Amino acid sequence: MKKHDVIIVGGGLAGLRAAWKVSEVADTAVVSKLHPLRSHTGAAQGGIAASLGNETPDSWEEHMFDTVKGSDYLGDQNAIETLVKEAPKTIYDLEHLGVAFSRTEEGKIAQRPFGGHQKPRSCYAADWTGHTLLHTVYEQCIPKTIAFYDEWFALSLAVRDGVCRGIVALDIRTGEVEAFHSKAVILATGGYGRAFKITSNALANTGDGLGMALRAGLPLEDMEFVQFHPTGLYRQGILLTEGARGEGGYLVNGDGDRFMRNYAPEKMELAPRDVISRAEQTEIDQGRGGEGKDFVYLDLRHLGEAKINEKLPQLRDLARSFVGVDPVKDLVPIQPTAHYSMGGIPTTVTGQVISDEKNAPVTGLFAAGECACISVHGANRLGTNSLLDAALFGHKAAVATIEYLNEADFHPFPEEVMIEGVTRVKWVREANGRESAPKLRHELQETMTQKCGVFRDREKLEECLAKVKELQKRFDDIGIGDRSKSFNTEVTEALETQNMLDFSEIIVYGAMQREECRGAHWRVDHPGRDDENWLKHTIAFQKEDGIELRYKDVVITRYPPKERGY
Amino acid sequence: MAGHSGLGYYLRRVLRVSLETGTMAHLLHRVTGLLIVVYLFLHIGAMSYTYFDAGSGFDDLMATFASTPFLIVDLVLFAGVMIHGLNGLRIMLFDMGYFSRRQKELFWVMMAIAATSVLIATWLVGAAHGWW
Amino acid sequence: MGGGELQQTVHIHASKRSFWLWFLQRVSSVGLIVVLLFHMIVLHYVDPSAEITLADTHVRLQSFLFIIVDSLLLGFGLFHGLNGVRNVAYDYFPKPGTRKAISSILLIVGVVVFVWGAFVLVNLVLAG
Amino acid sequence: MITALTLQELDVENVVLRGVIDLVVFRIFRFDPARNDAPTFQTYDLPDTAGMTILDALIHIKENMDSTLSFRRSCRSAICGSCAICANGKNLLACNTQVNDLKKVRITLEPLPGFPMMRDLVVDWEPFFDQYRSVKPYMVARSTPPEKERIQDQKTRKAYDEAAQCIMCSACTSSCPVVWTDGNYLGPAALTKAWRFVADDRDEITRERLAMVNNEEGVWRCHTIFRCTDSCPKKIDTAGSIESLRKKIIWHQLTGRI
Repeated sequence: MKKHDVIIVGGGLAGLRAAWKVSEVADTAVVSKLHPLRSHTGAAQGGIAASLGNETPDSWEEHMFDTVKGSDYLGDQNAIETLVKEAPKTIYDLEHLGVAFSRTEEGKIAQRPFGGHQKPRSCYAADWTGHTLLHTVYEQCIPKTIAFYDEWFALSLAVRDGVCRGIVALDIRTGEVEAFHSKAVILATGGYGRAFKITSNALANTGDGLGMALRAGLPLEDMEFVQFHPTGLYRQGILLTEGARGEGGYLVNGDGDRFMRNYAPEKMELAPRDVISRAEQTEIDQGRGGEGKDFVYLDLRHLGEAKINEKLPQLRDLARSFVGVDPVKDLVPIQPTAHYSMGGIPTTVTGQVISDEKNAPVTGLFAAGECACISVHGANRLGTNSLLDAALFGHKAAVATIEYLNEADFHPFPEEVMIEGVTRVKWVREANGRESAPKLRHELQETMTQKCGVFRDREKLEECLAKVKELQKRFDDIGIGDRSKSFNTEVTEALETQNMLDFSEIIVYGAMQREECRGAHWRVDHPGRDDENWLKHTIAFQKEDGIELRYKDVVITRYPPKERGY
Repeated sequence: MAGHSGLGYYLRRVLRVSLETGTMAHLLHRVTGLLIVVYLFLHIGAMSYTYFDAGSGFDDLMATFASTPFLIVDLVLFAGVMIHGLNGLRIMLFDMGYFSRRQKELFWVMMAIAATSVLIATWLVGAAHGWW
Repeated sequence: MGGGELQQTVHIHASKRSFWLWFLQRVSSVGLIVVLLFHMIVLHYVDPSAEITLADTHVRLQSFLFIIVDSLLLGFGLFHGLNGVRNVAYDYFPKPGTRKAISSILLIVGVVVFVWGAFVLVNLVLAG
Repeated sequence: MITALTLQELDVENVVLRGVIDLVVFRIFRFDPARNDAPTFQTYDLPDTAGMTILDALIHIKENMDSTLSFRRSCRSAICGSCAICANGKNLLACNTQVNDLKKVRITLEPLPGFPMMRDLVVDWEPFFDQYRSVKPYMVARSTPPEKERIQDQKTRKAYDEAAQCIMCSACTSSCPVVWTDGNYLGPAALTKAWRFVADDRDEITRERLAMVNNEEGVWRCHTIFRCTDSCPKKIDTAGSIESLRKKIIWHQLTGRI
């Protein structure tokens, strides 16, 4: 058994920011199934938001309003206020750590426009902002005394009597399962885009933290809100930054029209992501896609080669190597791609995980980043707010943890969690049923994209739910070919599939119950937002006899809901 | 299959990629350098002859060196010196911050110069010794 | 606990010697280009058909310029060549002990051959 | 049309095809430490590789032909650095290399050379990250920062722009012939990282950084072979970074200034 004061699960921006802070006072360990530098934070391209006002005057109130409006009024305004007020300080802290921000002519941090933000407030480093943030924060963790458990797959949370006592994890390199005993655990396991077929997410983004939370009997919040990013590379889903539109790129359909003028005449290509994704999907569904197929185009040709090379070098590379088109002279085929999970493990503004709709805390358990639902993004996240969320609330979770450590002690580690973990891994490694785990995963992804995607209705969602349940059953009969203990990725992929099957049911079930259109959740059969009945958060529990949904009020302080037009 | 390290592993791997321009330049530089060192020692050895035999021995030796087989060896040596020297110049240009993005082109430019000078030298030597 | 970069022990073994050796390798290479060109032009190119004789050599070495050029050639050549051998050998023999042995042997060879070469040169000059 | 049979008859290692490639034979390095066997090569034939990246091919093989094949991958968009491997002797990212772009009907995939083997295409990166950690790969600024951001002009920002884009995939270090025989050599990735901080005027320990790489296993061990620059998937001139460091050190050694 390993023993550390604090275990952080996940080595992305949120996890590393937490580790960096917590390690000042406590014996800290980071457990991550990837080497931290391989985390998906690195793929974030466009920027990180803060009302620095380096380009035009800006204020946190405006940032707050944009975020609240972007969230379709589902975001908790106390949390959003914290987010936007502390954003500038967070950016400055990151700059002081060495982040390679692009600069204005006076040498300040450069900022550019982004969808849904009325002011240019995206601080960026060309189109590799996430990469420099991830590397800088990881590097600043090196001189600290942090134990890194790279390539350890976290299996379960040891929660007993409302107290978290550590985790159980699998060493991918050796195949051994070990218990990690701790006073506190911070979950920062990232998102779950991999539940969808077309996704911008890494192959590793399988929502393992959500699976862990569910198995520990904890609920998940607002899982039906999945953001589809408008500019995913055709068929691959790979992200092309929204910065492309921030720099002035156009969206055109198969007929060559800038179709956004029919959907968001004012903001055009800089409307929020949900609005644009639906516009694209509508164009495609009505037969105006490129070549009559399921994609539209991103047009950057008018920006010129110099600007593309300077501001969007990575985008150019991606388009060239993955679909063989050069944005300097060609149109880039794009389609909506599952991008961000607004929902997740419910937490308070400090990052404290809560176990029900009445905010009952789970002692010693914290969460931050995409796996958490604070909820600052509500029903739809604005671009550049996610890096901010991860950096800021990773830090805040650490502060809350430090405070908790003052009076915390090690609670006995529940042996049964360890035994269950060992049994589960052994079962998977020795499984010799007839089903193939990759095939189940593909079926899940196909179903989720087809039936729980940009446009939803009851019929499709019911079919989807039935399919997910069928897949869950079939998982019990999987067969594994690789019996080796050393770097057995077939086993870890099967474990990931299991996690995805678990939380996908909650996404679909939550979407089925929420009969309205709000942000990223769009019910064709229930047009319009319904504040009267649905201005509330979904809190979903996985119980023996199925899913139980409860609801929680949205915190509204400054900006009462009103119609959302762009 | 042998291990993933060691000199044998190195040789197999480096020979496999030896046709890549940068690697070729590196290996040529090494091989020519070592050849020239060997020659340097032979040269010093030959000059020592003047101490041991102050008579006509040295002149006889020099006359031997002027025979065709030795002249061919001389030309090979000259080629080695040109390759080593010009590639050395190429490396120093990198050291000064030039052409590191054009290293391949630069290598072939240098080799073209080396080849030309070897051809001229061959022609001159041949003409002087009545080869043509 | 507390972090701080002081706790990390990074070995800073800046080695001025490796810098100077590298630098002198470049300097000697430039030197070699100059003196070698001179050496070869005078001996072989001015008259490619001329045969080198002891008498000529004696005459040649009465000139101070030739004494300088030939001694520089000896010094630069030995340094550049043997340091080059050292560079090559270091790549393939990473063990510190082996490297030390290689360095020492090369140094001794270099000094001995230089002394011997200088002795021969002086002898030639005096004999002339 | 080339079929598996004609391929075997021809037994060609490197046939360059100008037309459509109908079948690609993947020779993949296999090794499982648990089985205590010597490494072997296993071949897999893929009939249609149009539009497929090497990573797609690996995933296809794992999901449909041989589930025991192990390799690292994550972002599949050339930013995480997980899937660096050696294909036909060249280091590259599996995720952003189209199979057909290699223009070979036989593709040999091996783990990155120069590092200890772990399993199949997976190498042990610990030695690589040790070298990285040894150059203090983090900005050190002991002076109190201003309330807002530090001001940095665009020219300085540009000086380390390339080096800061390194994704630590290790393709460069693993491709260096010096690294293959001298495991102590810092290698291009660590040296490029050192340059990234030397070129950044916000960092305050430039002298110390120069000292860290000014030794036998630092910048002077580089022979400008350029395999590192050639293999960088982010097109960083790593060899150029080492040269830039050298220039700084020479200047510092000769004048005492930085």
